[in-house]
Amino acid sequence: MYDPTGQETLCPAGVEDMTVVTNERIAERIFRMTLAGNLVDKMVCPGQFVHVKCGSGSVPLLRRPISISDVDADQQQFTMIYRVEGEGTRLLSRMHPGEQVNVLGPLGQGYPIKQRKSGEHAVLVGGGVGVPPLYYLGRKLVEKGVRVTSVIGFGSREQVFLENELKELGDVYVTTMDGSHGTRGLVTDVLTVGDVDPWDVLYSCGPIPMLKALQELYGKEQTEAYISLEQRMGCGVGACLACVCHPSEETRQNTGKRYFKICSDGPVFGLREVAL
Amino acid sequence: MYDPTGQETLCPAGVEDMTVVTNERIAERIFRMTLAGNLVDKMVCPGQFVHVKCGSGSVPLLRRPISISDVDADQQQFTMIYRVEGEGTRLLSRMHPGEQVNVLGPLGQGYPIKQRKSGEHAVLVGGGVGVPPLYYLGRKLVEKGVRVTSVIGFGSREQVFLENELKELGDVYVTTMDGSHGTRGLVTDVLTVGDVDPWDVLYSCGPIPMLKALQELYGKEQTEAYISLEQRMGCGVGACLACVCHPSEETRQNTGKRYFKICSDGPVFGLREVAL
Amino acid sequence: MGTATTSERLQVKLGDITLKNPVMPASGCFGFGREYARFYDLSRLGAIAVKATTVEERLGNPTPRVAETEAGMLNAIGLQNPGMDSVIQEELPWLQQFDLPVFVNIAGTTVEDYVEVADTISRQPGVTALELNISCPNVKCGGISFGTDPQIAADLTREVKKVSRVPVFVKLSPNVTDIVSIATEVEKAGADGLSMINTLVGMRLDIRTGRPILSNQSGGLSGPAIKPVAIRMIWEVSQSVNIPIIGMGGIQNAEDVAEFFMAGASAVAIGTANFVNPYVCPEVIDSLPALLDDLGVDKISELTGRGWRR
Amino acid sequence: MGTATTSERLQVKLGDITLKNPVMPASGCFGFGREYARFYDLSRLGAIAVKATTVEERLGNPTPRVAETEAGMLNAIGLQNPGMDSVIQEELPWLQQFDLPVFVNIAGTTVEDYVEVADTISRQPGVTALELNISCPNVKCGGISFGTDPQIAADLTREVKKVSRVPVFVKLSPNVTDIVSIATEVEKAGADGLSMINTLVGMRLDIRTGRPILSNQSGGLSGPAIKPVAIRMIWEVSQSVNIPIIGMGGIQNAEDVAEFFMAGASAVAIGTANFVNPYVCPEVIDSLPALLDDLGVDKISELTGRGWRR
Ligand SMILES: Cc1cc2nc3c(=O)[nH]c(=O)nc-3n(C[C@H](O)[C@H](O)[C@H](O)COP(=O)(O)OP(=O)(O)OC[C@H]3O[C@@H](n4cnc5c(N)ncnc54)[C@H](O)[C@@H]3O)c2cc1C
Ligand SMILES: Cc1cc2nc3c(=O)[nH]c(=O)nc-3n(C[C@H](O)[C@H](O)[C@H](O)COP(=O)(O)OP(=O)(O)OC[C@H]3O[C@@H](n4cnc5c(N)ncnc54)[C@H](O)[C@@H]3O)c2cc1C
Ligand SMILES: Cc1cc2nc3c(=O)[nH]c(=O)nc-3n(C[C@H](O)[C@H](O)[C@H](O)COP(=O)(O)O)c2cc1C
Ligand SMILES: Cc1cc2nc3c(=O)[nH]c(=O)nc-3n(C[C@H](O)[C@H](O)[C@H](O)COP(=O)(O)O)c2cc1C
Ligand code: FES
Ligand code: FES
Repeated sequence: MYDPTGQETLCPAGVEDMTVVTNERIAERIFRMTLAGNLVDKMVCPGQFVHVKCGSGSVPLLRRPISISDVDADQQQFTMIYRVEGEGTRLLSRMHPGEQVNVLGPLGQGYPIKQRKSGEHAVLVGGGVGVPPLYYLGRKLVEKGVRVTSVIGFGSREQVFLENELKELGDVYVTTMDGSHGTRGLVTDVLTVGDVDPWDVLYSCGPIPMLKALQELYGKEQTEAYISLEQRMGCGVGACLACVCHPSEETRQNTGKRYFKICSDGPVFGLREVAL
Repeated sequence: MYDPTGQETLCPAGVEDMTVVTNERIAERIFRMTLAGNLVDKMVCPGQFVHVKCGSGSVPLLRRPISISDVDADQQQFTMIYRVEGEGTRLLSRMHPGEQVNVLGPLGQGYPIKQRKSGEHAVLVGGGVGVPPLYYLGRKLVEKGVRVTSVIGFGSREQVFLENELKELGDVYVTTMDGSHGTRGLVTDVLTVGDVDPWDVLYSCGPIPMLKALQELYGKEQTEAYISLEQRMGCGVGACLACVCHPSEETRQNTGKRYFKICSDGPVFGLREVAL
Repeated sequence: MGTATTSERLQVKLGDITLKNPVMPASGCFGFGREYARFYDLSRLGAIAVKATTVEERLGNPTPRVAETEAGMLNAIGLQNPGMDSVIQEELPWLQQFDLPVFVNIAGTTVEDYVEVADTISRQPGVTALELNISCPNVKCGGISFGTDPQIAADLTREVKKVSRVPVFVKLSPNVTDIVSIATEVEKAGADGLSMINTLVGMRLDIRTGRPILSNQSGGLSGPAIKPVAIRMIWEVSQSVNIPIIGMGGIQNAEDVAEFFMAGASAVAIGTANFVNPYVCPEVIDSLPALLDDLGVDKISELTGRGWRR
Repeated sequence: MGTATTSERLQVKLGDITLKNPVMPASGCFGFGREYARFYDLSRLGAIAVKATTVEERLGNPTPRVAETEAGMLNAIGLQNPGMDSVIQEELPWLQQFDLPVFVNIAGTTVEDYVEVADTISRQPGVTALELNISCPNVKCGGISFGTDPQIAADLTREVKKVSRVPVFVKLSPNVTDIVSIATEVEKAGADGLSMINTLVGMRLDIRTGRPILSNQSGGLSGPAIKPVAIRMIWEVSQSVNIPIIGMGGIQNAEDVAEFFMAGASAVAIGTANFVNPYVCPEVIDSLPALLDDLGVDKISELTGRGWRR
């Protein structure tokens, strides 16, 4: 748990009824929603998330955490990309332009990019709905002159999204489980085969098995690497202790930390910082 | 409890997602909504109601009973007029044309009109949101050649509605509590003063104190008179026993009936049939 | 998927009783079936649980008898019913036109009451089982107290079992500290099955008047709000008894039915949801086979207790 | 309307404790206040009830720790907290910067635990009262059992009262057959007030996996779904005791606060609603005066028990 940008202190989160600008299906069960409002001014740190009220009543009751996938500061708009899973995301998918969505955010500690230098090479590793936050991260890195390569994995061709957008930032390797698009298999299959040039830093977001595989591959090395975690949340701001995860043995010894709150200490952690 | 038209058996109620045609504010807190759908074909008996699902989720959970205020059989549309009271009617008031409202109906036993003969005089007595069902009733009576006089009461000028529409059917006397429109006072003040010509039948809907006053005025006479009652409902179809009311002593002795269900035996009852 | 025919897939057994499908309307929410018979053929139901029947006619509580809460409702009907003689003469014969097992919910104020109605009703043709309502929160004397003490519940069950010609399901109250002890005592006393849960005791005030909305002041909370409580209690009880459980409390759709089965139910009852959608029972029944496909399950009965069976 | 100033209108008394307004965040839903301090000045609150504190640090249950239900949520945090020494060194001093009465929720596994933490915490500067959590459903040993037996609850209260330098509010469990008997015993044992209700025990299964969503299997149900149960219990208990009640369970807005007062509460706590709207507490406080106007009431304290006082 680091505070790479100090953003958390500079930009406290807020709550706002934001206006839906667009909301469209972009892949199987995947929607992209763009929202406009003042909160966008605070969304400077890639890897943070928003906590979204889906529907106006008390069903569903709790907010849904969704990553910030892109920000257009000039237009005061940000984009989130979400998969329809249950009631909350189903309600979101039915919103129309002009309607309001209540958003709490931006929340959490994003990907550290302050130290990045022009000319470095960063690899972004994403799986499924873990890909969205990597896009904003990639844009920020490219702005700093960092070379970006993306390795993204999906179930099948119908579920692929953000491939073209990421191609505008650098090389993109796509994998699908069923081989219907790109390489058959997992993102780690691409990483281990050696096609990707050596990198200075790795940023990842995706399902736990993928993150575990990354820990196994690079957890022993000194590679600089960051992963973003998910957990069911209550408050989203660090107060309820719903979303804890375990520090790695190493972190525990070094820092005395016995738990992390994913919503406020994370969702981004160092690859070796947490036990999955 | 009579079955004047046999409608109940001819036209079983149904459930339908009906389409909002119009939904507009017509007086203080009062909205008129027109809905289109096949259920309209069954709405031939004035005084029946629909049981409306407000919102799509489980809050609010139960349906809301609202009277049928007018029917346009050719256009397959019906109109209801409702006052915003709580969560359910508030949600209704926010619906836009083109959206769907789930409707169960038509329900209950309406006003008996089969026996009415051309040339008779009927007086319609309504208070507040009791006025709406009287409009459809009035139209049906006029179709039969019955002369219709309406006596309708409201709180104040801002709350008056359906005055002009009822004027197209016959004479209209309006009362307001504060005297800001029409006669100051209650509908019974108009009835007792003797301005209204003698009538063959009286039909009423409104708050309990109004209905009680009518019982006091005409309960002893042999005047033919009908009133429509309200009660908090569960099922709306006669199964849950939420909405019972008491038969009058006379009815109990004549029929052995020990209770009525307002949703299915009513909402319309003979003036002397129920104890209020 | 497996080899069961559609009708075999949904069939369930409650001891010796076989239901063609596991869905029945819950007692008190469906009258004696007449009102819903105009919406669909009642033979489509797995069974029917009719309104609580007492020895004498009861007129219930004053109105208002229902109040709405978030994702739930309160009711204080007060066991209004026409009395057992009328039920026997008017209602049960009418129900015989359908291919429909009938669970007659019975209630009383004293043990003698219960015994009398059980004795009489269980002799009637077309009565499949009794559902012993020891848990109605809306009657002043007797009623709920039977359901809150394990020993009293067991004694009542034993007396009713002595006279009943049909299986006896005991309907448990959730308003207790330890529902498992009540369930196990009732089982020992001979219950053939359990129905759970009845409503939670709740209340709403109208802040304009400052008074309770229900004329009875408190009432029984039902609907989706109570589902997690029902699931927890069925989960615990089903692991402690060997008799089948009819699960209920907030069921709205096929997914909810599956959740109740996985918690330990062998059949389910749907109450409040009938008020929201009069077709809910047949709609849920019709959507079960597709859900079983999704879950990779041949017969719904395989789901019973799947949550805790390892 | 009356003559009270705005600040007098909202002031309430809980025995000897005066709160500038009756709204506090509920224990466990607000940490030790730090996270919400970035949204608003905590001095606006009537008080704060902080997370349950135990003698030693506790790490709580495995995740997932929350699950959503209709109009409610389940939690099984498992009393995770940094332990009393850390609370005393880190949290309580930090809270002293605010003009804010502090209710420290305390928990334990044994009577000795409770006594130790009560003794230590109640000596600290800035501690207004203890809230004795005898009702947490999410800890395996101890915890809930204290709250389900009147005698055990009373004994615990008595021991804690012996050592506490500040008033003791006992937080009652709703998962009991007879909450009135627990409340009256606890009052006799010296409790200065009651907090009610804690969460109802509930459960949800994921039908895809067939397993409970919470790793702890069952959890505590909170939110609007439980409000009618809370209102009913406060209504009953407030008529049987003479100590003040802090009411909670599903409060979302000023109208809900009025309903809790009319049922018998003298102050309220808001839990789950903070997760939905981090500003809920100050927003509710700010909207109370207008509601009092609507209700024609001068001071909110006049509403306490109005539902049953005739
Ligand atoms: C920090 C963070 C960032 C996320 N970013 C994205 C994103 O950019 N795009 C995207 O599609 N999804 C993202 N998710 C997952 C997303 O939060 C869930 O898919 C969503 O909450 C499901 O809600 P639902 O109502 O549709 O499903 P339901 O299953 O009905 O939800 C029930 C409850 O479980 C919670 N829940 C269910 N799945 C998850 C999950 N995977 N993570 C956390 N809570 C869950 C819900 O929030 C809700 O409280 C993110 C999760 C976290 C923690
Ligand atoms: C047969 C019948 C016909 C009606 N026709 C009309 C009409 O044409 N126009 C109109 O404006 N109103 C009519 N009403 C009243 C209308 O049903 C209520 O105003 C409405 O249900 C309030 O719902 P809410 O969610 O806005 O209020 P809330 O107070 O939030 O409702 C809470 C609960 O109480 C019930 N409830 C509250 N007030 C009433 C009431 N007066 N009668 C029955 N249930 C109530 C609601 O249905 C709901 O279950 C009629 C009622 C009945 C019984
Ligand atoms: C209006 C109403 C009346 C009820 N009457 C009875 C009854 O007579 N006997 C009984 O055992 N349960 C009765 N119940 C309880 C239901 O059968 C059921 O146990 C409970 O409502 C939970 O299921 P639900 O959430 O699906 O409604 C009644 C419930 C409601 C809502
Ligand atoms: C996530 C969470 C954690 C809680 N932790 C505690 C606790 O530590 N001690 C306690 O007495 N109550 C705890 N509670 C119960 C609340 O204080 C409150 O009694 C309950 O949630 C009902 O109020 P609500 O519906 O407003 O949330 C917790 C509740 C939640 C939702
Ligand atoms: S969600 Fe509440 S602490 Fe993270
Ligand atoms: S509302 Fe159910 S019987 Fe009338």
